[in-house]
Formats: sequence, structure tokens, C-alpha cells
Amino acid sequence: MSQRYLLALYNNFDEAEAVVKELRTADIKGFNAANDMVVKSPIEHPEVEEFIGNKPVYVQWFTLLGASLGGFLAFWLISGSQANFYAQMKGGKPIVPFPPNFVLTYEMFILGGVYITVLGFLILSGLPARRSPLYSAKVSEDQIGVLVKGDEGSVPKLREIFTKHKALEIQEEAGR
Amino acid sequence: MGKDIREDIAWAQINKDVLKSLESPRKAYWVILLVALLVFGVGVGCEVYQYNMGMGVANLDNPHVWGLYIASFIFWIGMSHSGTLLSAILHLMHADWRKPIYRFAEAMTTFSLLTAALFVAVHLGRVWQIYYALPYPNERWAWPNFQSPLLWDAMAVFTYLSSSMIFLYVGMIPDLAICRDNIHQGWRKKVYTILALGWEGTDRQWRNFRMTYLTVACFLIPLAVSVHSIVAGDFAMSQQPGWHVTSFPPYFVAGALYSGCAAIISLFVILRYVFRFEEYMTLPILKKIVRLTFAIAMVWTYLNCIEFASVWYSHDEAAKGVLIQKAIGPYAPFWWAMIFCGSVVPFAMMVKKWQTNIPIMFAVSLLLNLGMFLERWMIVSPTFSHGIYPWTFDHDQWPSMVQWGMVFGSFGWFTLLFLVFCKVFPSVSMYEVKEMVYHRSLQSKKEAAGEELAVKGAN
Amino acid sequence: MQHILRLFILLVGLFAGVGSYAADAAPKLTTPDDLGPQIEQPIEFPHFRHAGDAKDGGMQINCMYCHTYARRSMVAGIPPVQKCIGCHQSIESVRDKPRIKKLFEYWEAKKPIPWKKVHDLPDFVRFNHERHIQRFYFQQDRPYQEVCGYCHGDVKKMTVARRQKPLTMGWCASCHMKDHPISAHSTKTGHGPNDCFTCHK
Amino acid sequence: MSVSNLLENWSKFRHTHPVEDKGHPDWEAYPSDIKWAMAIDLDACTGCNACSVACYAENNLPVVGKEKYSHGQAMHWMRIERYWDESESGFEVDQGARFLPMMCQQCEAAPCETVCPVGATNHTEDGLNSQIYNRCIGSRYCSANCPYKVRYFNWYDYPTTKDVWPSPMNEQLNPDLSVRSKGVMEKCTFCKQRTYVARNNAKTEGRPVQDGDVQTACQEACPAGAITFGNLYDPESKVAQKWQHQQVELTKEKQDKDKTEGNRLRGYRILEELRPYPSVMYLERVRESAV
Amino acid sequence: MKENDFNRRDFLKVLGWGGTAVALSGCGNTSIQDGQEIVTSYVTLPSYVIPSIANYFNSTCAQCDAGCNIMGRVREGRVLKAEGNPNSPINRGKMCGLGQSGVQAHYNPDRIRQPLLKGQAVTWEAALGAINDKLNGVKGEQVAFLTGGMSGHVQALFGNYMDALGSKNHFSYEAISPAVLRVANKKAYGMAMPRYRIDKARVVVSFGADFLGAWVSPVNFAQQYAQFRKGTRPEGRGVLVQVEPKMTLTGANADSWIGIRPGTEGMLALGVINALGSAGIKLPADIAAAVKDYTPERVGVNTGVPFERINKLATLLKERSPSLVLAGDAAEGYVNGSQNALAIAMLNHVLGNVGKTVEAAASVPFPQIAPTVGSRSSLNKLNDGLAAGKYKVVFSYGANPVFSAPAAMKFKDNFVKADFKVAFAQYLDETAQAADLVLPLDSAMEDWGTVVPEYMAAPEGSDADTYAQMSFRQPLMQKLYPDTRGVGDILLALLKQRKADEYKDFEDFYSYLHNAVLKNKVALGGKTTDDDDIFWDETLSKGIVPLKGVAGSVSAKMSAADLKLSPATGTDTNYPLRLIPAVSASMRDGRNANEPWLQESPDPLTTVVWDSWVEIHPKTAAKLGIAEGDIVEVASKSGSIKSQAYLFPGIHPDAVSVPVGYGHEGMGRYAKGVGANVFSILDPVFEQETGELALNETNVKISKTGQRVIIVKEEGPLGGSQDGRPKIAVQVQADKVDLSKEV
Repeated sequence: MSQRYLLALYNNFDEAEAVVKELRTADIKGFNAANDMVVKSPIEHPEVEEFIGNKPVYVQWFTLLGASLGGFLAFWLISGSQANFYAQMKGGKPIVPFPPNFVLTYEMFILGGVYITVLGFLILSGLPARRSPLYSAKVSEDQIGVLVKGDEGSVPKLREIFTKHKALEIQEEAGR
Repeated sequence: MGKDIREDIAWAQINKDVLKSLESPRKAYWVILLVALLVFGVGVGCEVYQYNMGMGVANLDNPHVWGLYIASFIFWIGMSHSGTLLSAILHLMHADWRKPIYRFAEAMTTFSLLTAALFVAVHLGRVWQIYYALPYPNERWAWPNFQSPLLWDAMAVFTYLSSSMIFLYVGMIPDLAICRDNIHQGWRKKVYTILALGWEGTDRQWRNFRMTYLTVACFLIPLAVSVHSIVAGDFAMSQQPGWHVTSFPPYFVAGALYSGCAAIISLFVILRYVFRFEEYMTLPILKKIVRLTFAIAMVWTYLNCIEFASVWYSHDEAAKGVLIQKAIGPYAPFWWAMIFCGSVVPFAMMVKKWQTNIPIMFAVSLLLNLGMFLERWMIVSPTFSHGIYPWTFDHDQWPSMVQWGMVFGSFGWFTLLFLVFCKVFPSVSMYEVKEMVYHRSLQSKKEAAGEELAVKGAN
Repeated sequence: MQHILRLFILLVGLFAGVGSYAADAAPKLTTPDDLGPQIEQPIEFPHFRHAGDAKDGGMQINCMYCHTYARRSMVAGIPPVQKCIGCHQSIESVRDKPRIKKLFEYWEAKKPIPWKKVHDLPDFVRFNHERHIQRFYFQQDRPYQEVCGYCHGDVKKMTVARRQKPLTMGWCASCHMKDHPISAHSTKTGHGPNDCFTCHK
Repeated sequence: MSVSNLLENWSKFRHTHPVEDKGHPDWEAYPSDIKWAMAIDLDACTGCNACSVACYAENNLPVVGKEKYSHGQAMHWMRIERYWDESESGFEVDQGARFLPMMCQQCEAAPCETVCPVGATNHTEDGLNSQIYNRCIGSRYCSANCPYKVRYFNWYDYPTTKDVWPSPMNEQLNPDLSVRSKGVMEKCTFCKQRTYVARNNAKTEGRPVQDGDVQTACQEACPAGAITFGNLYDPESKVAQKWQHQQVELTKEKQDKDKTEGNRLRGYRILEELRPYPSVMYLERVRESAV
Repeated sequence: MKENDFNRRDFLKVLGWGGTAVALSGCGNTSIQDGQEIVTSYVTLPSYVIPSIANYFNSTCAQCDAGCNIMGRVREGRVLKAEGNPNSPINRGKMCGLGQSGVQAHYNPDRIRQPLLKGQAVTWEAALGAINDKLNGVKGEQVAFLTGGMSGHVQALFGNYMDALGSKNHFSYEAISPAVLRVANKKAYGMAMPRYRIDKARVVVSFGADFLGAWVSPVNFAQQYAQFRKGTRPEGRGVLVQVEPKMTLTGANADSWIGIRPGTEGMLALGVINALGSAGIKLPADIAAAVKDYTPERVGVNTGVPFERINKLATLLKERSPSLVLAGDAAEGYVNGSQNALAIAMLNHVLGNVGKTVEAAASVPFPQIAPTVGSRSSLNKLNDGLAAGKYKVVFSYGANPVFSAPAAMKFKDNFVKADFKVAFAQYLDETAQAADLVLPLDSAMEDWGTVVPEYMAAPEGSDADTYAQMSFRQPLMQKLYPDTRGVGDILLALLKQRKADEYKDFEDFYSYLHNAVLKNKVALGGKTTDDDDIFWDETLSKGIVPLKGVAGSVSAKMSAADLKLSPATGTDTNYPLRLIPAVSASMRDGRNANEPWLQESPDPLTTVVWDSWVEIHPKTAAKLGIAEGDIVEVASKSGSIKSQAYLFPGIHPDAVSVPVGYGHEGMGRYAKGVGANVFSILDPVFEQETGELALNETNVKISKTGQRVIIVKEEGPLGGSQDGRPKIAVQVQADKVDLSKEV
């Protein structure tokens, strides 16, 4: 069964919310609201997350990993290199002095945290990504887009729901 | 008092206005760019001369081995802190007035750090051997000295620079997507397409974006504090009188925020004019920054007094000597100028009428920055000229034209980078302005409906 | 969430690997050949003929017969022309060879031979031949070919000497950090000094 | 290797100096039997500058000329300071001037060492504060942090500067140590090239370094013999005996004798209270009050 | 060092330039560049030469007249450094800064490299030919030869040359010399230069003798001084009292510095004798009568020294015996200079120091090599002769009178009156510039010679009464320039022009010296059975030849009849200040001014470098409204100079001081135009007995020019203040420390 993509553009969040809620409750064959629906918006809008259903965010785990690895490796690396063959005393301080190493550990802790967090962000949000089907520049301007994927059979139903909620525009494209 | 951003402004209008800044700024833009280029050229000339002749042309000497280069380094690092303040701290505090101005503040962070990094190179006697300071496995088997505060500095600045660059970039991705969608030809299109990473504003992207932005903001705050504490550590960790002061790290951080805020006011005024951002960089926003700056100015003044007091009440004769020298010695004019600019001038910001008077605030912000530059110089130089060892006191040492040339050159370099950035990338965050007007209009609608709504704001 | 887990493991592995390498990266204690350029000398001195093994037609002369300062001074020294002449004036058989003729030309003109430096360390480095010869040749009783050859390569098989070893700082250090017996009859070991000041002047 | 080294020798790497141990961290391989130190008798010092010139001759110090001198860019590793007695009304000259030869104090816990970003200055096993010229990148932090201000920076490329070593003056340069190019910090090394030779010769002869094996250039020149140099760990050495007699201990930041009023010894170290543990002991200048 | 000469000279050849290249390239080159550098080997090489290990050759320092024995440190054919010869009784292995700088005289880039005839480079044949031509046309008495102090075989050869010319016009001139002292000593002790035993004295009272700086044999005295200061000495730590109007280096090291009114030193000495008499020292009747008028009170008024201080000094001298009283330049540079010196010497007699701390010194057994000492009175004679047109041909060697004669003498004008002037010179100094023919000299490190010091120090444990020594000067390396010659070689060549037969056996001065030494092998400490070559080599390698000298004796008594102390000359109301030309340890009379180490080593007291200065007492300066760095004009009756003012507390308020040796108009890049020449403004006032120029008798006035500079000096803005730091240069009173057990 071939798949079709449908994009509907809305003027404001209230309309989009209504559409999304309806799509979620509507039982349409060949369309799974949890997986096949994407809401595109020009601004970050926490309510979208609420009405589209709770989806977990894992970025913070990357942060934890990055920060702890960064910190640990910093200490390991620095102490290791301090203890190399040319270990020479400086200013009467120990060869592996804690205060400076902790300062650097702290910096590397942050560095690792930031880097890996952003890496995690890219991975989790699927970036960099190819242009998705039916992209409309309007969603980066002032309209809310609802992109759905469904079997051919579900298209009329979806269209109907979209139009019901005063979609400004509905685009359709064959899926891959 | 001018008007704030219209709540009913169309989102498409925001896009249009901001994107226009990428194409047709006022003529002043090109004038400033040219001047910056010239000034930068002077700096480059000075560096070429110094590189070939040796550091001596800077008129540094033994033991007065550090001069304006280090002072400028601190100055530029300090400047960078305001970007973090606006984007990270105020972000966490949900102060929505920051939204139209945080982008350029962040850019300022990045570029002033790049400028500061320049001074590391300029300062070194053998900059061509700078790779000795990099920790990487090499055929010499030698590692840098991790005990050195300078290395901490390098590490901290590197972390800060890369983190703030990433932060700037991540925060810009949605706007880059807007640019990608609206600009249809030329190299810009390619650049935006690549940089936007295929951002489409999907719910998944926004979800992760929010978390990431928040997390990185959380990291940036302690990072920013640590960076300037470590820079303060360059001095506080040493045994030199006038430097060996416990309160240096907070003092430096306060100074950093201070100079950064002052710089934001200056750039606010300039950008507002050059890119015709009157609609977005509104006077109420200016008023808020001015108030913030005033608060920080008072913190700085307080810490300054604390520093003097702790020196004065210590029994360290050498440190006392430095303080006295600052006040009555050869550096006295500069020191008093610093006190005037740093602690007296900010009171102009208390006058309510002036808070939104652009020429006055511009002048004040420039004076504050002058004061903060002098502050850095007054930290570095007097200790050398009147330190611990009386035989080597050195009251006749003044920076040469080469040093000054390089300092001015750095301003040129910064302006150059900054202006080019503003021309190439949207210097007002479009999506966040949209969020701001959206939430504000929502709130006023609700207020109009007589509903109680808890809105957290900075004021 | 499996792909995230996989990613985690990958990242940890990457970091641990790179980090451990960086911190623990001691170049291996081998002395790989790093051939220097072929150098043209005023006289193409056949080292193999003088120092080479008998089976290769060499005369097995000890390095320190000619480079006599090596055991007494910082530099090994190029032998004075006098030294060459000392033997060669009584070796009639090779007197007509072009190289020997050239040698005698220098001698008769009382002119020094402008040899090119083959093993050239940077000028801020102090390499003390005496110390190394004393330590390994006299105290540890190793054969001279091995002692000299460690840094100079297999000169006894060369004509004009050519640099064979990298002579980099890490290369020096790789040997300095090795434990060597302090004498031929001792089990006690010690390694080379690691003060920067020892080698850098 | 170094990580394994780190784990194996952890306690060694956590030792501090000079209070906890006797010198070099690698003392197992190199039992630290040498600690170069100096004693300078200010009562004998006449301030004649012979030491300073000897230092120029020995250590390839550039003559910078009037203009650079006026900028304070002089390169005298050994400088003679001249102080006057002070009173309410100004300088007093009835008891002459006080001269103080000042050079790198080779501190055991040197403030300069910790701050060098590239580790160009370290503590050596024989108790010197080494300065590795070719490692130096010229951040000048060491000089900024030196309480004695005895580090000198090559502000210009003196080997190629006019009239510094015009031919044939360059032939006087000592080949035992480098001529520093621009952008490098330098300082007194206690004539390392000489101590090196002395240690080398002693090793070859299979004996410890003895007192008198080595003299620094300043010591050798000093007409009044005010400078004593030697191995502080060798109880036979003159310098050790002087330190011992003056009850000046290397590892103390406040000498025991100074705790008792009216001690009749005159050894002291300059800026001891900053805890750099300098290796140079000065002996107070003595003046007769009977005239 | 038992190599024959051929080898040794061969060795002195500079080995390639590899060594220099190594030293020069410093930190720049980090890459390993095979085959880039050339390493030159020797052709032949004596066995004692090992590359990278230095050889030491003994020689004698030529930087001043003290004749210290030095060792040249030679590496790869280059002399790198001069170090003291430890076996020398004079300097005992030590060196002063001036001596150290000898290598810079040798390597100096401004040395003359060819003979110059009227400024044009000529060959030696042409140069010597020109001399011959000129000499052939004149009579012996029309030839004058001006030299500095000389000794040894050059001196002998020189004597022969003067004989050959038939000229008696040898003028030995030193701009700064203890000439008055010699005469006064002769009267007081019976010998010009007795041996001073500072190391044996418990108290040293020095009247302006800068024995640690520039007086007679400073390195020797500095070592004695070190002994003198040792608390472990049986005599205990000695006390130094310095009496002088301008603080010298020695004054700066005194326990008590007495800034006396210029010219009244002799009176103070008599006052001290008077006070000693009242304190109970038995004075001979004649002396007692002579000093009777000089009560401390009166002397105090005249000298400006509080009489309590005079009494204290007398008490000290009485209590601590033996003592030593020295008279130096500052006490002697007056019209009544030798009377001052005599009065001071009398103090030694009164205190019974003669024979204890003033010892007889021996003189060398060969009068022809004994030093000829220079003085300024001889320059007067030469000047008069030149003015009268008596001399047609004038030679000058080792002296620079055009620079160091007061302008009022018009020496330069008179000098150019002579038909033909020949200067033997290392630099194109002022005199060489005025000469018609300039003969380039070898440096002291390329030259052969022998030196007999005027001040004869004796080693410990020797028979001091008869100890005399001759020191060798030998080349430490190959000549830098082929066309320079040693003074001995030049004299020999000139002698050959006169007496070719007598000297035909001597190829060069070296062979002359070699021959002369071997001829006197026995007198020089050898045995007749010694092999000549071995003896020669051993002698050379020691560098010092002890001789059995002619013992002298010091006269135990001094009659007061010699003493007629004329009062010090007063000041002039137009010229209210007394000018004291200061002789510094490094600059001396300026002959070494072109050695940059000396220019760059700060003056010990003012710490000024690379310039001259005018020392003014702060009080005087305040009166005149002068601040540090003001360019002031110092004007005397005879001229004026301009220099920077330095406020200096160690000077009598009625005096100003300017260092000599600066202000060259020639010599070279390091000396030319540095500072002002104070010699030029000295008034031609002469010491009444010896005819020496009275250096301190010039009165000057000081006026501001309105310019101000920042003085280039070593000290910081605090001057000599320690800014309240507790422990920097610490001083302790002698009764607060126990020195007797120190190690």
C-alpha cells in the first residue's frame, strides 16, 4: 500500500491544536497519530508538546555522559602527562598537583558537557536532515504546519479533518 | 519614553524587517566598516613591525614585562561576559525583554573572545612557537605546564569560546532556516542551507532544542564565571603586591559584566541606527539594560572599595605601596579617570529621563568602557612599576605607539567581525521575537479577559 | 532506545581510546631508521673500508681511533689531517687513489678539510659524547660498534656517513628513560638524566 | 607509559618540596647529592661590578646600548644594587653606601616555575632553577611573578642588532651556551655550563663533586672574594659550612635563630617571608659605630 | 704545555668558523639540517688541544698599569674570556671588570687595521719608510717620544731606540697617575711605592685613596680589603675611614665617610696628630711643634669636619694599632697636594705604622726593564717644547694627550705644529686623529711582551723584602688582522732602520724576547743546565717570573721640617664650586671607553650608564634650583661642558664632580659622543712641588640650560631607598654580631 504525505497549514496554534487533538482521537486506518504526525511551528511552543502527546527528551543523558567523561578524561590526561618522563618539580609543588588539575578538570567538564549535549541534540532531533516532503517556507514564517503520513486510503479522511479546522492550505505528495 | 515592541506586529513583518538588515543597512554601516578596516590595518602593521623587531618596540621592559596587551586581553574577555549574561542568565530567569537583543550580545561574546585570543598571540615573545602550549602528544614528549594559570586561561578561554560559539550557533539554527527559506540566490543561500542543517521546526526538533538550549545555558553561566575568575587568577595566584588579592575573582567577574553591559548599550545604539531596528530594539529595552548596568556598576564599585579596604587594612606594605602609587604616583591621572568613569559616571543612569535618551546613554556607555579599559590597565601596570622589590621600581615606563596601535587595532578587528556578522546573519532573533510578541499578546488578551495569569518577568 | 545506548558505548570507547593514547603515548622504544639525506663531502671517506668487518674487506679500526675526542670531550671531533697522513704516508699501495691524492693535496697545502656536518643537532642542544662513551663503552663494556651505532647507525657499512636515526628529542628521551645497568658487573640500573638543563644549553 | 608511571609512583608525584624531601622527585634513580647554593658576604662586597662584567663575558650577555638601557631593557643577569642609609631627612652617607649583588636566587620553591605555560623553567635535580631558552615562548609570566625581578627578556633579536656583537666581537661568544634570540626569557644559571663540566668530570672519575671543582664566573672574578658557591649538601663545602654557621636553613621560611632576640649571626635570605626558599644567603653588611 | 713554538702558534689559529656559528644561532633553529654546517678540522693539532675543552694561557692584563696576571680561556683558537691567574701575588686569580673587558679591546670592531698615512691606508713598508725619511732629516733632539707607562722588554728596546736616535726627549705621560704620591712617598718613606698592608691593619684611614676602585693596584687592594674585613683575623675586623670631598667606591665601603672641604686633607691629618698627642701618644718634639696650631677645634672649622669626629678618629687610631693611613688622588690634586700627602704620611709615622703596614718593596734587578712611570708634568714639558717648535718628529704611544690634556694647555694646537707626528694606536683616538701617521697596534691578546708592575705585591710566604716579579704577555690567539703589529715589533723595525747590524739576528720582537729571556735564564729562576725550549715553555706557561729583587727600605723617621702646609686655595666668587674630576674604576682616564661592557656597567655609586653626569649635593642643587636630569653647564675659567645633573648625597656641598674618561670625539662607536670630556675644562693650575696638574683645583659655576633628560641609570625612581622593606640590603652594627667564629 503506498503512502501519502499531507501538509496542512494553520494560522494559529489554537487551530493546530484542535486538528492535532482530533487526529489523535480519530481512528483512521493506515494512520498512526503517535508516529505519523509532525507539527511544525515557527516558534518554540511548549503547548505543542502537550497536545501532541508526551514524548520523552533524552538530551540530558548526553549531557551527563559528556560532562562526566570530560571531567574524568581531563584529570586522567593531565595527570598522565604530568607524570611522563620529564616530570620536573615546579615551584616546590607536587608533580601532580590537585588544585590546577581540578581547575582544568572543571573546564573540561563543561567543555565535554556542552559538546556532547549539542551532539546529542543533533542526533536526537535528527539533524542534519534532508528536506522533508512537503516542506513549506510558511512554517518558518508565521504558520503552523501539520504534516501527516498515511495510507492512500486514509487521505480523504485526513483532508476532511484538516479542512474542517480551516486549513489555509493543504498539500499532498506521494510517499517514498 | 518610546514605545515597546508592538504586540500585534505580524510575524511575517518580523521576518521581513530582520531579513532586510542582511541586505540594506544604512550608509553608516559602510563608513564604520571602512574605519574599522583601517584601524585594524594599523594594528596589523604594528604587529608585523613588532614580530620582526621583537617585543621591545612595545616599550615594555624588565621588570615591566606586561602592558596593554594583557590589559586588553582582560578587557576583551570581560566584554564577552555580557552575552552570557543576556542569553543564559536572563534566559533562565525568563526575562523576555532580552529576546530582541541577545543575539548580538552573544555575537559580541564570541567576537570579543576572538579578539582576546588575538592578544595572547600579540603578547607572546615567540608567537611562532605557540604550539608548545598545546597539549598534544608530540615527538618532543614534552607537555605544557598544567600548573600555569596562563594555561588554565587558555583552556578556559578555549572552552568558553567554543561553547559560546556553539551556543550562538544552536540558538541561531531556526533563524538560519528562515533565512534559507527567504533568500533564494547567491552564496548566502548555500551558506544558510548548510548551516540550517535542515531545520524545519518540527515538534521533535523544538523539544530537543529547548532542552539543549537550557542545558548549555546552564553550563555557560558557571563557565563564564570561571573564565574570568581564572583570568583573575593570573594575577591573584601570583605573589605580586596589588595582585595577590582574594577578592580578585568576583571583582573581575563584576568588572566583566559591567564592561559587557556598557558595550551592549553602545552596540545597541549603533545597531539600532545602522540596521534600522528601532522597531525591535526599543527604548524600554534600553531602559532595562541601563538599569541592569547601573546595578552592576554599583556592585563593581563596592568590590573595588572592598579591594582597597582589604589592602589598606592588611599589613602588607608593598601592596599598600602599590595602592598609594596608584592614587598619587605616575598613574594617578588614569587611576582617577577610572574611578570617575567607573563609579561616578554611572550615576547618570539614575536620571530617569536620561535612561532612554540615546545620545546620553551612548556617551555614558563609552565612558564606562573607557573606565573599564583603564581599570584593566591599572591592574596590570602599577604593580610592575612599583612592586615588591624597590630597586626595580620603574615609574617612567609608558606604552609605545605600537602597543596603542595594537589596542586600537583590536577594536577595529572586533568591529569588523561584528559588523560582518550582523550583515550576514540575523542580529535580531526572529523566532524569539515572535515568541515574545506571541506570549505578550496572549498575556494581554488574558488580562483583557480579566483572568489572572502568572507571568514571570524580569521586572 | 537501543541506538542511543549503542551511541553511548561508541562515545565512551572513542574518548577512552583517544584519551588513553594521548596520556600514555610514549613513542615506542625502537630506533627506527630515519635516513637523512646523502651528503657530499670534500673527500668521499670510505667508513666501511676503515671500520668495516674483516669479512667485508674492512680493517675493523675502532671508531675512537680517529674520532679520538669522543671519550674525552663533548664532541667526537673530526680527526686532524695529520692523523690521516700518519697512516697513509706509509701505505704506498693506495697512494695513487684519487681520494688519497686529494687528501695529500690538503696536507701539502696545510689546509683543513671542510667536512660537512652529518649528525647535526640544533645549536641549543648539548650532546656529550664523553658521557655516553664512558657510560656504555667503559662502564658497561659494550662493543663500540653498538655504542656508537646506537645513534650513528651502521657506519661501518657506509661510505660517507649518513644519518640513520631520527635524533629527535623524543628519540633521545626514549633511551634516557630506559633502565640500563650501571656497569657490566652490576644488576643495579639507572636511567639517563631527565633534567631539561642537562641537554639544553 | 606515563599513565602506568603515574599509577606506580603516585606517592612520589605527590611529594612537595623543599619541606618534605631533599630535592628532585626522581631521587631514587638520582639520589640528590648536589644542591648548588651561594653565600654572598655583603661586608666584603665592594660594589665594584667585576662580577657583573664577568657575567657578561661568560654568559653571552648582549650590550644593549644607551637607548635600550633607558627603556630598562638591560640584560645584566648580575646587577649591583646601591642603597643608602635612610633617615627622616633623606639619605645618610656617613657610613657609605650599601651594595647588593642581585641575581637569580635559584629558589627551591620558585614562583616563576609554576606559572610558565610551557614548562620552560623547572627545578633541576641539583637544585637549580633551569631556564630552557628554546622552550620559552615569551609569555613573561615568570618575570611578572618573580619577587626579585631578576629575569631578563630578550626584547630584541640581539644577535642581529647593530653594535651588539659587531664582527669580530661575536667571536668572543662562549660556545658552551646559546646566544638567545628575541622573545626568550633568560636569567642567571649559576653558570650551569661550568657546573655541568664539573659534574661530568667527577662522574668520569667516579667520584662526587668536590668543593672547588667549580666556580661561577662572578665568584671567580670577585676581587674581594665575597661570593662563595658550592654544594650545600656537601658538609665539607665552604658554602655549607657558612650556611650552617649562620644557622640559615634552606627549608625554613623563618629561621629559628630569628625567633630569638639578639642573635649574633648575620646570615639572611632576601624576601624569605614569601617562601620561595632562595638558595642564596646574604651576610649582613657590618659597620662600626665607634666612628 | 711543552710544545715548541711553531705548534703553539699554529694552534692559536682560529679553527674554522664553526664554533662561532654554533654560538650565534641560539634558539632559532629547531630543525636538524644535515650537511648544512661545515665542521673544519685542524691540519695538525697538539695533543693538549681537545675540541670543546678550553685551554688556558697565562698572560698579563693591559687594561691598567697594575699588571694583573691573567689566564686567557681559549677555545678552538678563540680567546673567550680573561680570568685571573691564581698564582699571581697581585690579583690571586681575581679580576676586575676593567680587566675582564680586555677581550673587548681585542675583539673591538673599531680597531685600526692598516697603517694610515694622512688618513690613507698604506703598507707597513711605506709607513716605516716615511718615518725613516722624516727622521733622517732631523737631529736627535728634535725627536720627541711620548709614551704611557712602560716596562719590561719593550721598555728596554725603547730605551735602545731612543739611544739610537740620540734623543733624550722621552716623555712618559699618564693622565691619571699617583705622581704626587710617588714624590711624597719618596720623602716620607724613602721609596716611591712601598707595599701597603691593608690586610694587616686594624684601621685604615684613607684620605681620598680609592684603593678599591682606581688607585694603584685595586684588585690587589680589594683582596687585602677582604682580609681586612674578616672578623676571624687575629686583629679582628678592620675599620675603614675615608676622608674625601666626593665619595669614591672606597668611600662607599667605609665605616665612616668624612666629606671634607676640598684641599684641607693635610690639615685634617695634622689635626688628628694633634689630637693623638693630646690623647697621650708620644709625639717627637718637632712634630709636636709642627702640629701645635692644628687643634681639632680649629681644624674642624677649616675642614668642615666636626671636631668630635676628629677626636673620635684619633681615639680609634690610638686604640687600634697597627693602622694604615693612605693618601690618594683626592688629597693630592691641589696646589699643596704633596704637602697634604706628606702630612698624611706623617700620621703613619706618628702611629708607628711604617714598617708594619707600610712595608718596603723590592725593585727589579734589571733597571732597563723597570717600569717608567708616567706623570702629567712630563706632558707640560713636551707641550712647552712643542709650543716652542723644538720638536720636528713626535711619536706617541699608549697616551692620548689630545683628549686628556686640559684645553687651556692648547696641546692639540701645539701638537700639530710638529712636522711629523706618529701615533701607535689601537683605535683612531683623538691623538691618532691629529697624527700624520697612525701605526695599528696588536691588541694585548695578540702581542708579546713582559710587564713589571710598579706596585710590587708579594705572595704569601715569600721573602717579601726581595720579591720582585716580571710577568709575561703572550698572544692568546692568532692575530685578527694581518696588518697590525705589536709595539715591540714596530720598535724593532725602527731600530733596524738605525742599527741594522745590531738587530739583524732578530726576525721579530718574539725572537728578541726569546733571546733576551734565555740569555738571562739563571736570573730568571732557571738553571744553566735547563733545556732552552723547556725553560721557555715553562716560563711562558707560568706567566710569572719571580725575580730576586733589590731590597728597599722604608725610612722609619720623618722630619717635620719637610712639612710646610700651605692653606688650601679658596674659591672664587664667580666660580663658587669646586670641580672634582672623578676617576671611576671602569672608565679611568678614558682609554678603555670603547669597550661596551664598561660603558654598560653602571657606575657603582650613581648607577649611571652610557653618559657622564654632574654630581651635585642635593642641598646645593636645591639652592640652584636644579633637579635630577637637568642639563647643566659646568663652566670654569678655561671652558665649559654640558651634562646631566645627578643629585648625589656623597659629595661636599661646595663641590661638584664629573667623571673623567667620557666625551671622546674619536676612538669608536661605543665611545664617540658619549658624555662630556671634563679634562677639557680643567684650569692649568699645578701642584707647587711636582708640577703635576692639580686636578681638583678648578673652580666652576653651574647653570641650568633649561633642558631636562631622564637619566639613563640602573637605579629606580626611589634612588637608594629600600622603601621600608625589612630585609634587602641589611646593615648591622659591629657590636651586634659575633664575627670572630665565622667560617
